[in-house]
Order: sequence, then structure tokens, then C-alpha cells
Amino acid sequence: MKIYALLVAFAMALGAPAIATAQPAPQAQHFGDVRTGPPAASYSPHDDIVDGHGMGMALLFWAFAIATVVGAIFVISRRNLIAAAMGMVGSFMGVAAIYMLLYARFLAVVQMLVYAGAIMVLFVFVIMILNRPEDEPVAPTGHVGQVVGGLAILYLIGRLVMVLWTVELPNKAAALAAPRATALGHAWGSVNAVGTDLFNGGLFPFEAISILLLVAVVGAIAIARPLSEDSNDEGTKGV
Amino acid sequence: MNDILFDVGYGHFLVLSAVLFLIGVAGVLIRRNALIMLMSVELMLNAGNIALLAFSRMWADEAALSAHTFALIVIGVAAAEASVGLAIVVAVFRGRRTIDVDKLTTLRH
Amino acid sequence: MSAIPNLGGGFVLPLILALPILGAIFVMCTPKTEGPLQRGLGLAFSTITFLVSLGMFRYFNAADGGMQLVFDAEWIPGLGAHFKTGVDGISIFLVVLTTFMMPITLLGTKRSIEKYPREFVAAMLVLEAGMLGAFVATDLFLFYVSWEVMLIPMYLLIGIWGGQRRLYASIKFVIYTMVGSLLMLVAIFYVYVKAGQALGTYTTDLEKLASVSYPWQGQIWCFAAFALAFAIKVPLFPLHTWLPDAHVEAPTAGSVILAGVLLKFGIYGFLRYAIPLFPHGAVVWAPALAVLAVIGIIYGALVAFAQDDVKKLVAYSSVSHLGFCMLGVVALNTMGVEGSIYAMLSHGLTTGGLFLGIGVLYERRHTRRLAEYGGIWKQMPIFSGLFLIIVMGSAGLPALSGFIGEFFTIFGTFVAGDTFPVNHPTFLPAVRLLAALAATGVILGAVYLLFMYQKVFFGKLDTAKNGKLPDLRGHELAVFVLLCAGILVGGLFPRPLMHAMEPAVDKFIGDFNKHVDEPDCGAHLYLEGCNAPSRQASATATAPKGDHKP
Amino acid sequence: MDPQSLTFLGLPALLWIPLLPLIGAAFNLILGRYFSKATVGTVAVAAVFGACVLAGILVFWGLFQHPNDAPQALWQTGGYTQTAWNWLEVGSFKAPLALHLDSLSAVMILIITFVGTWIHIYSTGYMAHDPGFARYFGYLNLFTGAMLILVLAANLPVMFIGWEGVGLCSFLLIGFWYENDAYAYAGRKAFVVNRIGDFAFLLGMFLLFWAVKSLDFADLDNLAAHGATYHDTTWGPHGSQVWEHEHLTAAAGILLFIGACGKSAQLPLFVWLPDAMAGPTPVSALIHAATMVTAGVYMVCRLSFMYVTSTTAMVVIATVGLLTALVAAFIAFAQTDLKKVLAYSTVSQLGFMFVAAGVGAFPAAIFHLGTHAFFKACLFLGAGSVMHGMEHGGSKTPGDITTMGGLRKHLPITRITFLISCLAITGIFPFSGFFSKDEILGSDWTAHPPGWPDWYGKLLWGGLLIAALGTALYMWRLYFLVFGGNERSEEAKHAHESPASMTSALAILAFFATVIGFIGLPHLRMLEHAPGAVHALWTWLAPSVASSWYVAPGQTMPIASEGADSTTLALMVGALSVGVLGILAAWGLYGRGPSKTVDRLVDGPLHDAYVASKNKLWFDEVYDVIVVRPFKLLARGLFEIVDRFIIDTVAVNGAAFVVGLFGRLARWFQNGQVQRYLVGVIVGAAAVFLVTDCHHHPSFDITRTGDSISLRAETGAGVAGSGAKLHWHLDGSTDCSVDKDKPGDPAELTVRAGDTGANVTLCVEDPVEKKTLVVTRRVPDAPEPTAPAVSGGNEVKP
Repeated sequence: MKIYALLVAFAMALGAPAIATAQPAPQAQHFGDVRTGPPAASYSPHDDIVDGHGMGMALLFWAFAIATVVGAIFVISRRNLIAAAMGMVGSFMGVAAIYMLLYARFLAVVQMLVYAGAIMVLFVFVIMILNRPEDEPVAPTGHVGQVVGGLAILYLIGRLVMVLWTVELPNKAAALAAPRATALGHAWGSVNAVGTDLFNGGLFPFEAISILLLVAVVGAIAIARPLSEDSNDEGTKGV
Repeated sequence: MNDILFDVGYGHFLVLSAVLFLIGVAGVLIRRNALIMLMSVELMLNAGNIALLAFSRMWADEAALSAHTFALIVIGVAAAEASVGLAIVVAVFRGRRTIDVDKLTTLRH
Repeated sequence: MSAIPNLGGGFVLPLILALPILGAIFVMCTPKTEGPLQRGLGLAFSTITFLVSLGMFRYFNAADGGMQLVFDAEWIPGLGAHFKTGVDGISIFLVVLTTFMMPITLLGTKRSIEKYPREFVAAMLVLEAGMLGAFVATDLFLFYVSWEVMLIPMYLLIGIWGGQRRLYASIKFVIYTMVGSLLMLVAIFYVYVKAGQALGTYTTDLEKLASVSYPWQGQIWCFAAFALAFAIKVPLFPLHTWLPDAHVEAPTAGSVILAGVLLKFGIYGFLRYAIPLFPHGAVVWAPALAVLAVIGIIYGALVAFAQDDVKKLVAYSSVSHLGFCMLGVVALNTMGVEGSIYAMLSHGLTTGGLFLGIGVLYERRHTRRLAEYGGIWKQMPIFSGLFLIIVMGSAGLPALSGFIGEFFTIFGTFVAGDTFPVNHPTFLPAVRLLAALAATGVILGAVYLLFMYQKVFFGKLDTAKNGKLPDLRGHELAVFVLLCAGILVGGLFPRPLMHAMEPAVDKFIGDFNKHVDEPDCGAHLYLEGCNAPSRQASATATAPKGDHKP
Repeated sequence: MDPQSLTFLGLPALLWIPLLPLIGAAFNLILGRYFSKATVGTVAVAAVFGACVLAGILVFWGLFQHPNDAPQALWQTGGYTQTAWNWLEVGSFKAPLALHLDSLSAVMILIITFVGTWIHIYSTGYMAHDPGFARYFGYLNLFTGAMLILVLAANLPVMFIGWEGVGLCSFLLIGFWYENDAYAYAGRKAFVVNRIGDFAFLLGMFLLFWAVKSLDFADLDNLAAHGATYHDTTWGPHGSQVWEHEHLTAAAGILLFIGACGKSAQLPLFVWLPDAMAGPTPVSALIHAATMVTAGVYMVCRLSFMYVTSTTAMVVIATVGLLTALVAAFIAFAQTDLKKVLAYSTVSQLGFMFVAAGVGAFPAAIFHLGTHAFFKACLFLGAGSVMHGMEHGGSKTPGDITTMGGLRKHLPITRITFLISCLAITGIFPFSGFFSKDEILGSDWTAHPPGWPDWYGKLLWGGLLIAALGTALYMWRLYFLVFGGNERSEEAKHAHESPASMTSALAILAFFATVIGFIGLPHLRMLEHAPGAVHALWTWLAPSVASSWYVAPGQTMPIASEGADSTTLALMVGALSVGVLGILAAWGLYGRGPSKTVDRLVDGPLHDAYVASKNKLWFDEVYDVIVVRPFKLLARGLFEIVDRFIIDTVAVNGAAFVVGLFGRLARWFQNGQVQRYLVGVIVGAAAVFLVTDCHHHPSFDITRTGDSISLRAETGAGVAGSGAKLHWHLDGSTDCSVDKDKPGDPAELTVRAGDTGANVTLCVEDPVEKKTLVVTRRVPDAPEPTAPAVSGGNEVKP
């Protein structure tokens, strides 16, 4: 199991950069068959529309989607914390790849760094600190609640799938196609574009987040700092 | 026209995010280990991000990048949440020698 | 008074509202241990308030039935709520009663509070401010706020300085009152919205609200909601059980204020809010109210007779007495209403005095059980004599204040048949029967009050503990002399008061009859046309409610 | 200047009559404790005496007043009214604090103040050793003031002040020795029973005002001035025909009379008076013999003009009076307490007065009231003197006549005065009682209220004659048992005469008890040409009391009808002989102390009667069973069951308990387990979906406006509905398979009438359940100008 988890994670780790490189250069061709447009001289925005019926694209999506879901299921089903953490990493990788498929390159990278990097490490650290093999089986208590909840979740999944399936797509044709050549052009989702957007419109949220992170750090230290003596009541004070 | 397998549309992404989210929910629901619950929360946040980006893409026209900003914020929040949450887990474990949330009943009653 | 430059008097009411608050702040600033200082401060401030409130009469025009000494300041513009105060013939004497009872109470119970004297005095002063606010408010919002403000200090008075079962009593008191006032709040929202639609501008100004006529159905329900809130305060028959507990558990001061002033808000609410706002609701509910009032009169008296706890006995006597007030109000003619106002004033003095007297005894003997007493007269002749006057005043002996109120409430009910609104000749059936039944209260009152008096003051000095009770001390003597003087004067010279309240009452009755008799809406209130805006918002309070253009 | 405008210190002169005693009361009650008994007594007596003098001055002054030069004196013109201040005025109701002095009230105030003065003087001796001296005189003055207000009142509310005031004083004075519980209880009993009467009195007042719109005696007297008469058939609200002929005065009159029953101790409310003897004896003399108890009679006379209009009320009064006279006389036989006997005789005599009033002989009633005031006061004071003596003799039960006897040796003066009074009350010529009682009997004999047979008056006469016989018997039994025979106890031997302050009062009262009768000589034709002073009382009272029955609107009938002298004389002789017979019988039975005959009678034939009389006909017991106990039971029951249980326990705390239940229920969810909350969230979300999908009933509206038909589809609620794909079949064909993967049609479209078939069909492809719903509706054909929207009523085929 652990092995499998690691494998998945590793595959993700490889796959994501692969797609990143596979991203189309602006005028270059993409996966799938290309509609030959008029010469670049008289350039129209719709020239390089790629319809998303491409096998490759679809395969990639399925691969990463499955990876994500399997990783997630790992997270919630493994008793072993490390395995769970690995599953999480795998799932995160998959998510990063999904970002890629959505042409959100910058976010994909950020996802890699933050989640697959920092947070995962954090989790692993904690797991190490606690160093306590999870002995608890999938919550034995509250069967009723679990059954009901489980049923509800299954129902919700079914419903959501059915519903989302029928969402009328506005520009269905453009699904999974490269960005249109707009003023922003192919930079859509690139570091540059996101950065510009972030530091113009999104400046305040950005600052807010930075402050939040600061607070979080301070808070984390305050909470987790080793207490003088580890007696129960002392400990609960930290809670 | 509705070839589920090869005609990958935004629906696929949305469904994916929904599934991911619900898996996260299930995790929080059935596990009592604080760490696992935290991880599940992270999953949910990611699911949210996927949906955000999918919609952003769906309505993509020039410079419609606010979803990216939003997603960044979510990631930031997730990071903060993870750090604090983990800190709490550590502190709790120090005090109680367990991270079984069902055993943390000091504040109840 | 002539020293005060004539500023039109608008300043007086805010002043008497501010003084107690100020006093409370001062008191809270004093160190914990300074009991006497705090009592002195409280006494001083309440006395000043009383004197200032007398200043009202300099500007009050007894011939005018409308609101006077009006002070109007924008409060919450978004809500249309104003800080608007004013008095008319109906409320001015109740204000004076309040400001009079407060120093009396503080003086009379000087010795009885040992723990937290500072908080006690502050609570009393805040309570006074709340009561005054509720009496002088002419803005629904301000009224509701004051109404709730009263609740808290009283809750503390019972809950902190009360007897053994004080928690039960205080919570019962609060929840009882809350239930009513919350329903009232809902009705207030309804009024607010409907009036806003009709007037084109949202406001909580009573004058404007009263100038709108609300849909018939709405009036029925809103009146019911208001009536419930007020009936609980009165307290009307089935809703009275909070009163005995509250009285028994409350400290003397609490009981005095509770009986002396707080209960009046029920009746006052009917006069000032429920009936003017929803006259048709009044028409519909009047019979029920009247019957309950009569039941209350007889029931209260009977149950009072069954008590062996003096305080409880007096508490039930309040149920009986307030029944008279209620009856006079629903008689809805000048006699009945004036009688009930007068009965309220007199009840404030007499029952307040009774509770003070019980407090005096309790201080000396620390029991309230009738059986424990007997032959007190031998020990405390002065007290007994003064207490007898109060008892007789409460029993409605002619030429004492209690008589006037009972007389006119019953009288008004008896002749109410002649004064019904033309469109509703039978809105209160069998008035003469009701009056006759109510009049039995005269007998029963004598029965239980004399029973109590005899048990306490007559008979042999059997219990040794009663042997060495000191008679009234200086401050107590002053209090009782003042009360007895008030009762006597009130009984011998009621005319000036009644003369002053007559215009206001006439206006109240006139508005009611006019509105109820309106030919178009009297008959078709269910038509939407009938909550058309009235003569516009600028209309004075005397503007006929809703001259409708269906 | 004339008395009508006379004022002292800004207050009308009349007001000072009651005010003086009230001031005395205030002084004695507030400051009395700080002054010597001498001062207190002086003040008290001075106050009443002052009132007496003032009253005398005003009355006699009035004799020489001829208002606006009328031929008759002031009293012939109905007296005058003085208003102190505006007491009650609300809307149409007006009751100033006004006092009215006319020939009737003049008689009363003179009696009250005069007798009152002497009783005060007597009290200074009688109460000399009582610690509550000041209190006693305070009460006594207070009572005098209240009583004077009562009789001087110019309207019913003011009268009610005095009415209840005297009740209060009676309560205080009966319970004067409050340390004795029985006494205190007696006081309370008196007040409560009085209150029962007052309750009816109030209602009567209301009824009168409601009908007449005034409570002023003057207004009530001449209603015509106010556009009404007592037989106005259009009384009541808004002219509704509520009260027909005579009913109102009957109702009001009887209600007021019930009040009088309470105050004047008539059946069935007389039970308080015997107990009232618990008070000091002078109090019994002043309040429970001379003045207060006669207030009822006075009130009836005061309202005579109203009563004569209702024979019903009058008959009720007379009957009650007669019954009371008989019952009381019967009970008085077996009483062994000196004062109790006197109390019952008072009740009985009051019965006489009411009979007189009831047959319209108001002057006779007042006459007997006056004479009775003197001889009964004298009797009581005598009794007081006897008991005073017995107490000095060392008796613990000074009132018990069985222990007396032979006191004529020890209390000569008392004995004389007592003898005179007994003669007076028995109606022996020439003592006052003779004239007054004879007057009553005579007027009964000739009484004929309109609509009532002749024998009615005779019946009353006969009844009263028996009562008179009874009076003679028990009074002389009393006299012989007290003074006659030899001492039956040691105490009696050592009894001695009372101080001068007491005996002087006795003497004075006895004197008047003897002579006062001459103010009202009998109506004999032979006396017709005698000077006016002969019928002084009649001529005096004529202007103040009604003298004729009301028969029909505008038609009256004189009350007093002169029988032939022979009849009158015969009646006199009859009455006299009855009295003498009674005396002789009593002398035979008790002349030398209780004789064997008495015991034989009591053990033999008269045993049951004796027991009944001894036990006062069990009135108190009966009341206890049918009134007092049920009342207490009811009170207790209401408190325990209704208040404690139903309202408090069930309703109030029950509600609280239910709320608590819900709280506990909620706690089961709110157990602090995040997961459990989350389950809630999830289930809720699922539920939302479920619900939104449940009502998914596609349908559509057809609205036809002239030629154009507008179709509007309602694909139903929920995601399924919103995501649905629509297809219109204007030809009405229900086959939806044809438009597979055709693009959907818009939800609303408008077509011309010609384009549609008879029906229109809507195919709804539900993307979620992947099924197609078919809705077919008929096209409204007739081109109406504006057809209402037809909706609902769709048939769904799977």
C-alpha cells in the first residue's frame, strides 16, 4: 500500500512538470488535431482555437483526476498516518496537474510549493513528533451518524455528478482549449498576468493574507511552544 | 456528442472538485484522528480551488483572473489553518497524550 | 419654581430622566464601604428628581388635553426613532407618583439592605429612570427601550436582595414579562411597517402612528399582543402568579416600587398605546378584558383572604385593586378612565404604604407569617394608627383616596351603557352586572384587609418576641406621615387632579369614539382602503384616525 | 345677614358642626397621649358640646329667617344648602361636599349632639381608669363628626362618607379593647356586615344616578326640574325602555334599604349588633342605640319622596321591620346579659321605626327615633352604671343579670332613671315612648299603600302589638331581675352608685325620656284647634318628608288619614293595656326574682321556644354554615387548586418543563462532536436536493389574446427543472422521440392561432432522471378579447 501511494505520488511528481513543459507555446500547435487557420499576418483571435476533443488531453485529465481521487481516498482510509500523508501528497500533485490542464500555471506551481512542499512537510513533521502509530480504526463510534452521513454523501455525489453533467457550458467549444489570443494573450494564468492582477485589484486581499499568515505563525508558536511541565491541566490550557 | 470519455468539458472538472470535496467531508466525518481531519480539510479546500479555477476558465475573457487571486487566498488560508491546526494538535497531544477528538471533551458540558 | 426661566418646559422631562442616571453613576463611583454615603446620595438624587418633576406643573396647562412639555430629538434616523418625551393629564401624575415613591422608598428602607448597598441604590435609581422613561415616552421605540430597561434592575433587586426563593421568583418575573413584551415587539413591527406604508415615511412617533388606522384583522391581533404584554404587567387574572412570588421574595423596596409604580404600566400601556393604536381591537377584546378584570377583583380578594403570609396577602390585594383599574379602562368613558387613573395613584400610595409597613415589621421580627404577630398595637401605637389609615385607604373608605378610584371605576362601568360608541352599542355587554360583581370587591376588600389588620395589631401580645418592638423611628415616621397625608388629601380633594386629567381623558375617549364610529371604516375595515394614510403626518395627535378614501 | 351665607375661616358654618368633633378627634388621637386625662376629656366634651351649641344656634336662628321675605320660616321652605368645596366632579357626575340643613336634619343633629354631649360627659367618668382614654375619646369624637356628616349630607356620596365613617368608628370602638380577640372579632364582624349593606347602598346610588343623572337630594326630590319623574318609562341608555312603571324606584329603594338593614341591624343583617355590645357601654348607648343604628331610618325618611313612589319598596321595608321587631323581641326573652337584652330591644325598636317608615308615617318614624334615642341611651347608660357598680362589687361578669337583683338599694338614681326609661319603652302614659309607639301603631292601623288591601295595615298593627307586648315583657323581666327582689350574689351586695358625671347624664336623659313625647301629641280631632305646638313634630317635619303616596303620574294620595277619634283612642288604650299587661306578667314571673313558674314553663311547654330564644334562633350558626365556612373554603380552595396547582404548577411551570424537554432534546445533538454536526450539514444538503427535486411537475400556460397564442413553460423547481430541455409540438403530436438531440426550444414563445392544432404538446427532457415528460393542453379556441390565464390541470404521461 505504502508503496503504491509512493508510486502514485512519484508519478504525479513527474507528470506535473511534464504537462508544464507540454504547455503550448503561443502560436505553436497543441495536442489534438489543429484547424489550419489563415496566415498569421491577418491574425484573428479565433485562429488558434483548439477544440478539446483531443485524446491526449482527455487521457491526462483522467489520469490525474483518478490520481487525485485515489490519493484522497487514501487520506481518509489509511490507518497509518504516513500513508495518509503520502496519499495527500499524491492528491495534491494531481490537483496541481489539474490546475495545469486549466492553464493556471502559476497556481499549479504554487500548489506544488505550498502543499506538496510546505504543508506536507509540516504534516510529516508533526507525525514524527507525535510518533504515535494510529491505532484507531475507522471511527467505531456513532454508527448511526456514519451510516446516515455516508448515505447522504453518496447521494450528494450522485446528484452533483448528474447535475454538473448537465451544466450548460457557455463556451463549450473552448473547453480545454488554449487561451484566446486576447490582450492578455496566452499569458492567461501566467505568473505575469496573475501578478499584475494580484497587485492591482487583489492588493488588499494579498495584504490581508500576509497578515493572516503572520498571525498564524505567531499563534502557532504561541500554542505549540513547549510548556514548562507537561501535566494534564497545563496541557489542556494550551487547548 | 456526449462522449464522456473523450469529450472532456468543464463538467468533468466540476465533478472532480465535487467528488474531492465530498471525500474530504467523508474524511472529517469518519475519522477521529485530528491529523487526518486536518488533511481532509485541506482536501476540501483544494476541491474548492479546482471549482474556482474551472469556473474562471469557463468564463474566461481578458484579464478574468480574480479567481486566481481567490485561489491564492485560499491557499494562504489553508497554510495558516494547517499551521495553527497542527500546533493545536501538538499542544493537545502534549497535554492529553491523544489526538482522538472524541476524547477532547474538556470544553463540553 | 419662578426662579426657573421659562424655556417652555421642554427641558424638564429629559432632566428628570437624566438625574437618576447621573445619581446612579455617582453612587457607583463611591467606594464599596460607604453605605450611608451611597444611601444619602440616592436619597438626595431621587429627592431632587421629585422636586424637579414638580417643576412640570409650572409649564403644564391643565386645560390642554394634548402632549405638553414635549422634547423631541432625532435618535436613530435610519429607524425614524426619536427621543421624544412629553406628558399629558394621564401621565403627569403617574410621573409625579414615581418620583415621589422613590425617595419615600429609599428613606423607608434605609436600614433594611446590608449587602451591596452601592449596587442597591444604583439599581433603584436606574429603575426610576426606566420607569420615568416609560411614562414620558411618546415614541414607541423609546417606550419599548425603557420598558425593557425597567426589567433589569427589578430583576436584580429580586434576584440579589430577595428572600429564599428569590431566584425562582426573579426568573419567573422576567420570563413572564418577557413573553408579553416580545409579542408586543412583533406587533410593534407590524405597526411600524403598516404605518410606514401609510405615511410614506417610517417612524416610531406615537402621534403619527396613532394617526393611521390599521386593517381590522391587524388591529385585532396587535391589540391582543399589546394586551398580553400589558395584562401580564397589570396583572390580569390568569397571568398574575408572578406577582405574589415576586412580592414575597423581593426586598421591601422592591415590593414597594413593584406595587407602587411598576404595575401601573399595564394600565398605562392600555391607555397610551393599545387602545389609541387599535381601537377596533379594543372593541373586540373589551368584553374579555372586562370579565377577566372582574374575575381578578373577586378572585384576588378571595385568595388574599386565604394567605398567611402578609406580603402575599397584600400582593393578591394588588391583583384585586388593579382589576378595578382595568375595569375602569375598558368601560371607556370619562368616569371609568379617570377613576382608574386615580385608583392607580391611590393604589401606589396605599399598597406602597402597606408594603413599607410590612417592611417595618419584618425588620423588627424577621417573619411575615400572620400567626407570628398579634397585639402589635400595644407596642407600636403610632405605627398601628398610621397603618390603619393606610389599610382603610386601601379598603376604599370614603374620604380616603382609595374610595375615589374604586367608586368611579365601578360607577363608570355601571353607566357605560350610555356612553358606548354609537356603532357599537353593545361592545361591552351586561355592564351593570359587571359593575355589581365588581362592587362585591368592596366587601371582600374589607374582609381580608381587616382580617390582616386584626391578626397583626389586635389580640394579645402572646409571642414574647413581639414584646419589645420599638415604635417607628424618625425616618420611618416621616415616610408614613407623608403617605397618610397623601391618602387623606387624595380622598378629600380629588378635584384638582381629576380636573387636570379630564381634558386628556376626554381626548382619549373622543378619539376612540370618533375612530370606532367612523362610518366608512367602522363598517369596512377589511377593505385595503381603510389603512390609507390619514390626514398627513403633520396632523396633530387630535387628527381623526384615517379619514379614508376607499 | 342670614345663616345661609354664614362662614367661619372661609368654611361654611354648617361644616363646622361636624368639623368641631373631628378636630377634637384629631387632637385626641394625635396629641392626646401627651396630655392629662382631664384635658383630653375636656377637649372631647367641648368639641361635641360646641357642635351642639352651634347646631342649636343655627336651627333656632333659622326659625326667624324668612328667605326672600316668604311668609314661612326657613324650615318651612325646605332649609338651605351650603357647599364647602367641589369634592367629586367627573364629566356629567357632580358631588360637591355640600351640607344641607332642613327640619329633618335639624332634628337629627340636635339629638346627636345633645345626646352625644351627655354620653361624652358620662364617659369621662365611665372610662376614667382606662389606659386608652385619649384613644377612646378620639374615636368617640370621630364618630360624632361622621354621624353629623351623615345626617347633614346634601347628596348621597357625602352621606356615604358619614355612612362608612360611622361604620369605621363602630369597628374601632367595638374592638376598643383589642386585646380580647372576641371583641376584635366582633368589631370586624360589624364592619364587614355593614360593608355588605354598603355594597347594596353603592349599587342603589349608581342605579339612581344612571337613571336620574344626579345624586343631589334636592334634584332627586324634584326630578321634574330635570325632565324626568320616577316613573319615566324612557329611562336607561339611549332612551331604551328599560325601566317601566315604578321598577326603578323599587330596585333603587330596596338596594338602599339593604344598606339601611346593614347599618340599622334589620333582618337579615342584624347579627352584628348584639356582638357589638363588646364595646364600652357608653359606645353602645351612643352608637348602637341612639344614633348610628338609626341612620338607616333617617336615610329612608331623607329619601321619602322617592320611597312613596314605590309601594313595593315600602312594603318590603315594613315587612322586614315587622319581622325584625318580632324576631328580636323573641330572642330578647332568654338573654341573660344585660346589654344583650338591650341590644335586642334596640333591634326590635328599630323594627318599629322601619314599619312606621314603611307605611309612610315618616314623622312617626323620626318621632320614635328621637324618643328611643333618649330612653334607650338612658337605659344603656343605666346598664353601664349597673355594671360599673357590679365591677366595683367585684363581679367578673358584670353584665350577667342572673347574679344581680335588689340593686335598687345600692344604685337608687340609676334605678329611678332605668325605671323611667322602662316605662317609656313600654309605652306607658305619659312617658315619651307612649306617644311615639302609639303613633306608629295608629299609622299602621290606618295604613293603606295604594294597591294594597286594608288588612295589610291591620296585619302590621297586630304584629307590632305582639312585639310591643314582647317588649314590655322582656324589658320588665330585665328590670325586675336587676333591681327587684333580693341580691342573688355577693357582688350585687357590694355594688354601689356611680359618680356624678355618670348619674347626671342619666338624670338628664331620663328627664327628656319623660317629656320629649309631648312634641308629638296624637292626632285627635279634639285637639284640632289647639296651638300649632301640639303637632309640633308634624308641622316641623312636613316640609322635609313626603306626605302623600304616588298613585299615577300627576295623581297622589295623602298618607296620613285621620281616623275617627274613637278609633285613635281605642288604639291608644289597646297599646297601653298591652304594655300594662306585659308589665304585670313580668312582675308575676320575675317580680321577686325568677319564680318557680318560670322554671316550670321553661322545662315544660315553652322549652323549645326557650332554647330557640336562648340560642338566638341560631342565626350566627346558620350564617356560619351557609356563608362563613363556604367563603373560607372557597378562598382556600381557589388558592390551593386554581392558583397553586392549575395556574402555577400546570400552566406556568408546566410550560417551563416542556421548554426544558426541548432543551434536553437539543443537547443530544449539541454534544460537542464536530462530526455529528457535520452529519447534520451533509444530511441537510442532501435534503435540500431531495426537496427541490420532489416537486418536478412540468406544465405550461396557454394564453390567447385575440389571434396570438402565448405559450409559457414551467419546467418545475430544482436543478433538474432548470437544466431541462424543452420542445414544443404545435401540432399536438405527443411523440417526443423525434426531437432527440435537437437544440431545445425557448421556454416562452408566441405563435399565431393558425399555426397550432387543437392541442399543443410540450416535451420536457429531464437531464437528470434522463426521462421525457409530455404535457398536452387544448388551445383555447373562441377568440375572446382577454381570456384569463388557464393553468394547472395537466395530464402527465411517462
